[in-house]
Amino acid sequence: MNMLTDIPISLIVLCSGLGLILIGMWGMLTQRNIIRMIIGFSLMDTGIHMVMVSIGYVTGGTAPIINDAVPIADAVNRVVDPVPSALVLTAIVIGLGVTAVMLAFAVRIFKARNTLNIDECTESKW
Amino acid sequence: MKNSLNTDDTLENSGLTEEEQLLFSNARPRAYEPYPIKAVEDFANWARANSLWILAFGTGCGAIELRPLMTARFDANRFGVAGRPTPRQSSVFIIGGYASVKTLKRIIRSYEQMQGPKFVICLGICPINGGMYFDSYNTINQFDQYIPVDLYATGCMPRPEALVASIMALQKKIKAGECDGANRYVENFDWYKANQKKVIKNWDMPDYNW
Amino acid sequence: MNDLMERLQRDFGVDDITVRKPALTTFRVKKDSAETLIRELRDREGYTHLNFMTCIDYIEDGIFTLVYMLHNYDKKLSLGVHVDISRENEDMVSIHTLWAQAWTYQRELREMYGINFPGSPRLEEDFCLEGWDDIPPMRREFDTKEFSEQRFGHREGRHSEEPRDHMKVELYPNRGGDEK
Amino acid sequence: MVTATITDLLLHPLGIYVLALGAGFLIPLFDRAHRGSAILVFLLALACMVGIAGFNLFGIINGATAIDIETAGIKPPFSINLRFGLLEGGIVLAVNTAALLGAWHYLPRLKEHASALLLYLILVMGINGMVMTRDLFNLFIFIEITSIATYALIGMERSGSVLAAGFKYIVATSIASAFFLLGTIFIYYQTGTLNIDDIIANQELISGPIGFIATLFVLTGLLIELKPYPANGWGLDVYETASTGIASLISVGVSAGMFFAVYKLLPLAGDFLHSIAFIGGLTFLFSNIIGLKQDNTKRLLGYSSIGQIGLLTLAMALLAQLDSQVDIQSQMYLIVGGLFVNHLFAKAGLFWLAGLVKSSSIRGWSVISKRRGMLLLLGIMMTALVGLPPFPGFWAKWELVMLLASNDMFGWISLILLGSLLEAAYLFRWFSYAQQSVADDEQAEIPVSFWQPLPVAIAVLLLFATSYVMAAVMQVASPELYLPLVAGFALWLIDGVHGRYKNLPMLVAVAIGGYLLTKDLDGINSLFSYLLIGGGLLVSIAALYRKDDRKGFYPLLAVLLLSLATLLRAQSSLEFFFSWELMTLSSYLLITLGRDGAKPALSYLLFSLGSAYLIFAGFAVAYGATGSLLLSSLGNSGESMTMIFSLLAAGFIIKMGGFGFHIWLPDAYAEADDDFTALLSSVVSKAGVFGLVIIAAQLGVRSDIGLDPAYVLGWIGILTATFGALMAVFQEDLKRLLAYSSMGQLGYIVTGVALMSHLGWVSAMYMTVNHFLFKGILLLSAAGIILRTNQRLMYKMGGLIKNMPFTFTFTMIAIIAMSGVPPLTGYGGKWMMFNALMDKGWYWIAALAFFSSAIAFLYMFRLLQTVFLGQRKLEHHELREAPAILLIPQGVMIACIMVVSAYPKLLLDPLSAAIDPWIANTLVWEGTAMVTNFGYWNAPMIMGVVGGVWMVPLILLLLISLTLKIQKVEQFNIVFAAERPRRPEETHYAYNFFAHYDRAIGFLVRPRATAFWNTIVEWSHTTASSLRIFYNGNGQTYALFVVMYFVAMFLLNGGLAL
Amino acid sequence: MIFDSMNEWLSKAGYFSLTLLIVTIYGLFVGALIERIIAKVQGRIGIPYSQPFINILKNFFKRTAISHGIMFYLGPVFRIAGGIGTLAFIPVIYGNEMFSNFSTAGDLFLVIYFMFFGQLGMALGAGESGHPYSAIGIARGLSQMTAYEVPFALAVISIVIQYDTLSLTEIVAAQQGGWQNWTVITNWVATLAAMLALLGMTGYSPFDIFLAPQEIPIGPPTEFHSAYLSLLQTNRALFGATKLILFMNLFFGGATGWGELMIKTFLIYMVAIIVGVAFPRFRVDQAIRFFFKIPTLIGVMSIIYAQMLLTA
Repeated sequence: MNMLTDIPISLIVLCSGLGLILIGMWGMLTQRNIIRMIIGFSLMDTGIHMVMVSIGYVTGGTAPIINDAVPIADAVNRVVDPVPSALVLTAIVIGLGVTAVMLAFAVRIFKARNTLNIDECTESKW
Repeated sequence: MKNSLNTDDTLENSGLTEEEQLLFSNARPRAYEPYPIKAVEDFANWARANSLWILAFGTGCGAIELRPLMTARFDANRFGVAGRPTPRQSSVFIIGGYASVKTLKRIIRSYEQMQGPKFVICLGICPINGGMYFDSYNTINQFDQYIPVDLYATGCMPRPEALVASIMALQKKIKAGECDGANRYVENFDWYKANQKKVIKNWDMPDYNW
Repeated sequence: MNDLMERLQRDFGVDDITVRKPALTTFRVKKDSAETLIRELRDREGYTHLNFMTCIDYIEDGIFTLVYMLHNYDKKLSLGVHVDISRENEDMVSIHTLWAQAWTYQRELREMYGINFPGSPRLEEDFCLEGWDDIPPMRREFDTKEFSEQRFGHREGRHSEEPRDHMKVELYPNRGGDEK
Repeated sequence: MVTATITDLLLHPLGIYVLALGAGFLIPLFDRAHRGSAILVFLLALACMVGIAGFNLFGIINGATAIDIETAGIKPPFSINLRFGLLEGGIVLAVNTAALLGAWHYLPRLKEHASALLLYLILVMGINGMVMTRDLFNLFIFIEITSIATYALIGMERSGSVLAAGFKYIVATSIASAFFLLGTIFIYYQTGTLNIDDIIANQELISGPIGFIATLFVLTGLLIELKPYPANGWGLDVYETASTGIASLISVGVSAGMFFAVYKLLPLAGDFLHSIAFIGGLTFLFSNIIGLKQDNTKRLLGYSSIGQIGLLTLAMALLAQLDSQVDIQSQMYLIVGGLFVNHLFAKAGLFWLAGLVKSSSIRGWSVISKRRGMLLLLGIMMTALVGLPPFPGFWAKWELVMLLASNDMFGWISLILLGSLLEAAYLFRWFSYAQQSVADDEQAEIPVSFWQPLPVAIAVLLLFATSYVMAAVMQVASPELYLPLVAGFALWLIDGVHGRYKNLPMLVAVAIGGYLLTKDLDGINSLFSYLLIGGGLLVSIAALYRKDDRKGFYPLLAVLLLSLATLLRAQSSLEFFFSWELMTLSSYLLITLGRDGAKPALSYLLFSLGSAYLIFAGFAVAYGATGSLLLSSLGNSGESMTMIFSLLAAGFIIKMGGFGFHIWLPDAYAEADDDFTALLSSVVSKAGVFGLVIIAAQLGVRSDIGLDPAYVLGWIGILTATFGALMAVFQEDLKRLLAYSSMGQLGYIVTGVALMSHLGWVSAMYMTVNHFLFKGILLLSAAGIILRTNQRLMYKMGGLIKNMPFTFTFTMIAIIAMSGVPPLTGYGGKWMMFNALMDKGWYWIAALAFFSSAIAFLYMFRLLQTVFLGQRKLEHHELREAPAILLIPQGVMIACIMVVSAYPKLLLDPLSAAIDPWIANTLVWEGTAMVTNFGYWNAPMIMGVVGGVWMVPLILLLLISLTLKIQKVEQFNIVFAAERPRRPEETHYAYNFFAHYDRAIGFLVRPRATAFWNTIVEWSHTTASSLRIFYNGNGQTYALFVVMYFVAMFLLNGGLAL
Repeated sequence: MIFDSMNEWLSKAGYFSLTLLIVTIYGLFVGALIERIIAKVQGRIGIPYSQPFINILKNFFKRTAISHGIMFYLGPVFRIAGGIGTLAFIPVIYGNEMFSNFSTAGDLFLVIYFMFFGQLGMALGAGESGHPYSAIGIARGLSQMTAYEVPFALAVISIVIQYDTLSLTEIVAAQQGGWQNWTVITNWVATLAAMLALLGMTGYSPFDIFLAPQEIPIGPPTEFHSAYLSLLQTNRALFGATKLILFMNLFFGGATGWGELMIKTFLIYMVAIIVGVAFPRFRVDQAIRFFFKIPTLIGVMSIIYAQMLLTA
């Protein structure tokens, strides 16, 4: 058993998820280009999904299918929590929708203003 | 718009614009009778003679002779003489020597604003016949053509002593009931007015300054 | 002073320069250049004060002589600028633009002599005489005695004496006015 | 039975979703066939959603249990769980109604795309979901559904600025919801459930750093969506740029959903409640400050919107904190519900109006100054938003403040009141722009049909209805309280009639209403009812002199006068305050009807609201101390008495134009309609006196500690009197002079009340009556003069005695009555007050009173001299006497003055009787003479002697006149230094009449108070500028603020300590 | 009923007429006396004692008059009614029912406020004359009045504190029993303040700008003449004397007989005269500032002094 394998996989996923969130957020906050900001958002979204999945994961657990292999009484300890997985699915769909809308905005902004620089979209303020 | 005809009661006031006619009275002055009781009239004349309020309006060089009257040397207060700054309250008008046409206009105004009985004393030679200004283009020669005069104190100029004497003479005349200048003015109003208008060419005031 | 006069002679052609007193010099200048000259004196030469302006009627020569009296406070010198204008064409350039108070003098000159100063403020208003309806009284063709008698009348009984003779009689009646 | 079931089924709350989704499918289909049919489907679906919500809510109110919906028959946490309870029902119904009305408004834009219709439905459904769902993740989904629909709707616009704003919105909200999602999953990690009820039940499981982070993320994620300061620039940009239909839905609908989501999760908040309250308060206050500097209509509405939501958040958090201590569920419903409905309809209505007017700046709103209907709607919306009666916001704020007061949270109370004042400032500034009519050629006609403002009108009706329901719940909804409004409404119905005789129904209504309202009063209230209602009627008769239509004047006047009546009969502080605010509002609107009324009316309103909020605070403290709303229990408030007295007295004094707070008074008095100024000064100002007398009676005389504030009050009164008089001396404007005079005279009354002695009060009441009489005469005379001369500057008049002998005589008598010269009424008041002052030992005040009454001579003589005497102007030669209808009330008042002058006992006896219950009677009468410790006053005898000594010289002069030839002369026949006057203007000594006085002591009356208040305004604008520095328009900055917000919340709640 | 019977009314009125006559004649006489004294100072003989009476008669004997309107006509009536009324409310001779006038109608406060009655009426009359100088004079007069009222009011308050009454009769009663009981001794601070106010009240130099005989011909009465002027002159003498009587009652122990009254009031008047002949004239704004400075300060001190008296 080396050090690496001691770390549970869920933790790795969790950490990389959190890392992705930070990267995504960094992208959204620093990149001037709207497309890049959208990419940042996607990264962040993905990171959240990874965090969600990692939360539900039970190390060494099986798929949450209740059958002979996993008796109901033992299920809680043996199977991976199915709820986060289900949630992730929904979250992905929603994330996709948001990304799509953002991209649509990007297209329209470019059409309307001929630029994708967010710094130039500051006419309404104070 | 008032009736602007020159009638027995009203004056024409033709020197005024139509707007100004609204602002000045156009009544014709009226003469007053003496009190019906002789004693009252005498008493009133006594009071008038002993309370001579002089209009503080120095119309010519003689004005300078009026100042000493109030000083310790002459003390006209003794005779009931006092200066009064407004014609409404004055009874004596002392014409201080020569009167230019311009001043005459003011003299007429002030005289008409005095309330009767009112008395006029002329100082110096100029009001009598023009004096040294007899040939001036701007100084009248015969004052009594324009305002009835009660007393002349001649000289150029008469000294304050003469003035005191003339005041005493005026008192005597008033007590005798002989000072009716105000009534003479009113009775011969049209004549006086014609004379006045003959010399005062820009007559921009009502015919009688109430 | 002489420098100034020389310069004025050269530039403006002034003549008739007379030193009346040590501090008073008069000279004559043409009507057309008078205003420029006075302006020059005021702005360049320090004659900043207008003492007065007046007029003399030379009816014999058919001219009015206008006199502008200027004063220099620094040098304590006065200059009298004489300008001749024709009696028939009695127009003169107004100097109220140089000294605002000049309009008063000009109003007076207008009233008394009938001299016109185009542009001078309130020129037509009465100054001293109110409602004057004759020729201006200071013009010498105006007969003031006749006017006075006609307008203000004449009271009989007035007679004139030579003061010297009169006083002799008054003072020495016994000697028939003889001083001795 | 079967039908019932079908009905139940059809009208089941789930139907909302079914309808939305179903219509979503149908709309594109119908759209293919015919656009109109798609719209029909769309509207039908929305209407059904409203219907379903309403039906179910009705059921629940009538006792049905809350409806719980579990999808697929599985219990939570595994199913999607919706709940339709009382709160949910209320909010859903309100939101759906707003959405339906909004759809009506938004339809012209919506119908351009079939998909827009669909998105709109989805959006509404999402909001419904947010409200109803009991599942945390579901909440997230509904939030996202709503958000995406919103994004899409915003994205339908093609203009660059909308798109930019939309993108900023997306970025910010997506970050917020990302955090929310993270928090959700952490919570799930700790509790193993997503059902909110279960989570709350297992709250203890959420612990440790993860629990903290989870709660932080969930709550802050939701809070961000509520647009807290300063992380709200993105929301403002959308409000500013998006079309009003969508902006209104975001402002009221989406925010409502989010707000309710926070509400649901509040039990989780625990320690976070403090910071939530803090955020709410901060947002409320700062948004309103920044609003002061905003000119863009929709952005202004945005600030207002954010502020309102901040207030809601604050209220919710504070109540939640309290809730843990005591059961305040019902108040909570009232407060949150009231504020919520208020905001919902008022804000939506304003957005819709903004959409109709299409003026980007509030300065351009004068285009509706001629559209009285729209102006009315605008005014009502603003009134509701500020929380003035009779709207739900008023009741909610009242409940909130009282609740806070009973828990000693006075800091929050002051914050709420301050914020409300600021909000009123910018909203009514907008209103004043709107009602300023511009020159006709600039008057752009706005193309608005009758039907377009209909949603706004419906919103107004809903507001009224909600208000009445709330009042009923609070058990104050008596018909009497609403009588002013009902009367006003009834008169408004006939307001369209042409001609001035609408005044008569108003008089009848006020007379009957006033009688009904005040007939069973006694004591001081009864006395004041004669003064306020009787006097009000008398002065209002004069309003007949105006020949024009005066749209809106008579209904408002009825509201004003009747609200004075309800004020008099108020038993509780709530009723009192309700009437007080109603009076303020109606008088404000009446002032705006004046010539140049808009600007002065605004400052009148702001000072009045300031005063009202002080009174509010005073009542709150009293409630906190006594736990009772009854006015008669004010005296039981123990140690807080000084505080209560000071607050209330300050409020009343501001309303009376007290020293330092007087700057509203001259302008408001001067610019109001002339007859209304008379009413304002002679009658309405007495409401302040009444208030003062009431609190003095309830608080002042009873307490031992009450004396010090009373002494201060006495000083304030006398300083007001002195400076009012001094300032009046230097006025050129007739009405401003009278206004300052009013201020000064009220100062005496204040001092009289402050004396807290029987004689002092009698003198105060006597002066009150006297002030009513003479100021009524003076201002009605002024009205006549202004009517005839068309002029307010006194030096442009003169010599009017020749044209207006009656007006002159009345004015002269009124002035003698005012100045205190015997034998008229003024002397009695001054004498009694002087005696009372000496009795009390307030010598310095007595000296100042003497001085100021001498100064009164200056300005009063000036009035007579420059207006009636002196030289008459040429253009005034043909003027006629003032109309008889103006002279009649004056004549009546003159008669009163004369009677009271001769027999003051007639007045003093009832006054004394009214005061007796509070202070023992000290008036001693010896025959007709009144005797005090110091002196005596025999009014009839004075009257007789003065009459006698006046007659003697008159007869003498008449006799002498027989011997004189008296010539009546004209105005220019004066001695004029031997010259003659040229023009009346040059001869009339009137302008800057007291120039020498100004040179001597004018430095005392330099406008310092104005400068002070200007500095305050300046300062608040500077503050606003520095507060809004965060809104630089950059989307990334906004996003950064969102992130920083999480950090700030983390730190604020002790994240570092973990 | 105001009085028990008509008889009492009549007898009161009769006695008051007597008082009025005495005070008026005395006032006119004192006026002449003062004029003569001033004349002596200037090395003159001065007017005869009868001069004020002759002046009034002369004006009554004027035969013409004008009227600017009803208020102009009534102005002098108001003015003199103010003077007569003020006198009517003051008990003139202490301890003499005959000359207590109508002082049962009101107290000191009534007297002070009734003083304004005449001023107001006069101001209205002068105002209707349409003369700008009248208006200027009134503006100045009223302004000055507000200024000298301040020290006067303070002094009055001080003595009201001291004697604990507003009744003039009681104030005089408290000062009986020798000169050491007079207010001028017991409350000299208040007396000082009031005497300074008196300078303004009498309208002599240096506070005579509102009459300003040269600049604005005699101020408010510019247009008045003939019989109107007679009434005003009568009032000037009467009102002046009345004010002196008031001061005498307040500060100098009142009078038990006419002789005492005349001596005391004459001496009080002399104070104003001495100041008047010695000082030039203030501008009205200077006058106002003057009264607001030292006299007011003295007035303030007088109240403190009275309070100290009370506690001592």
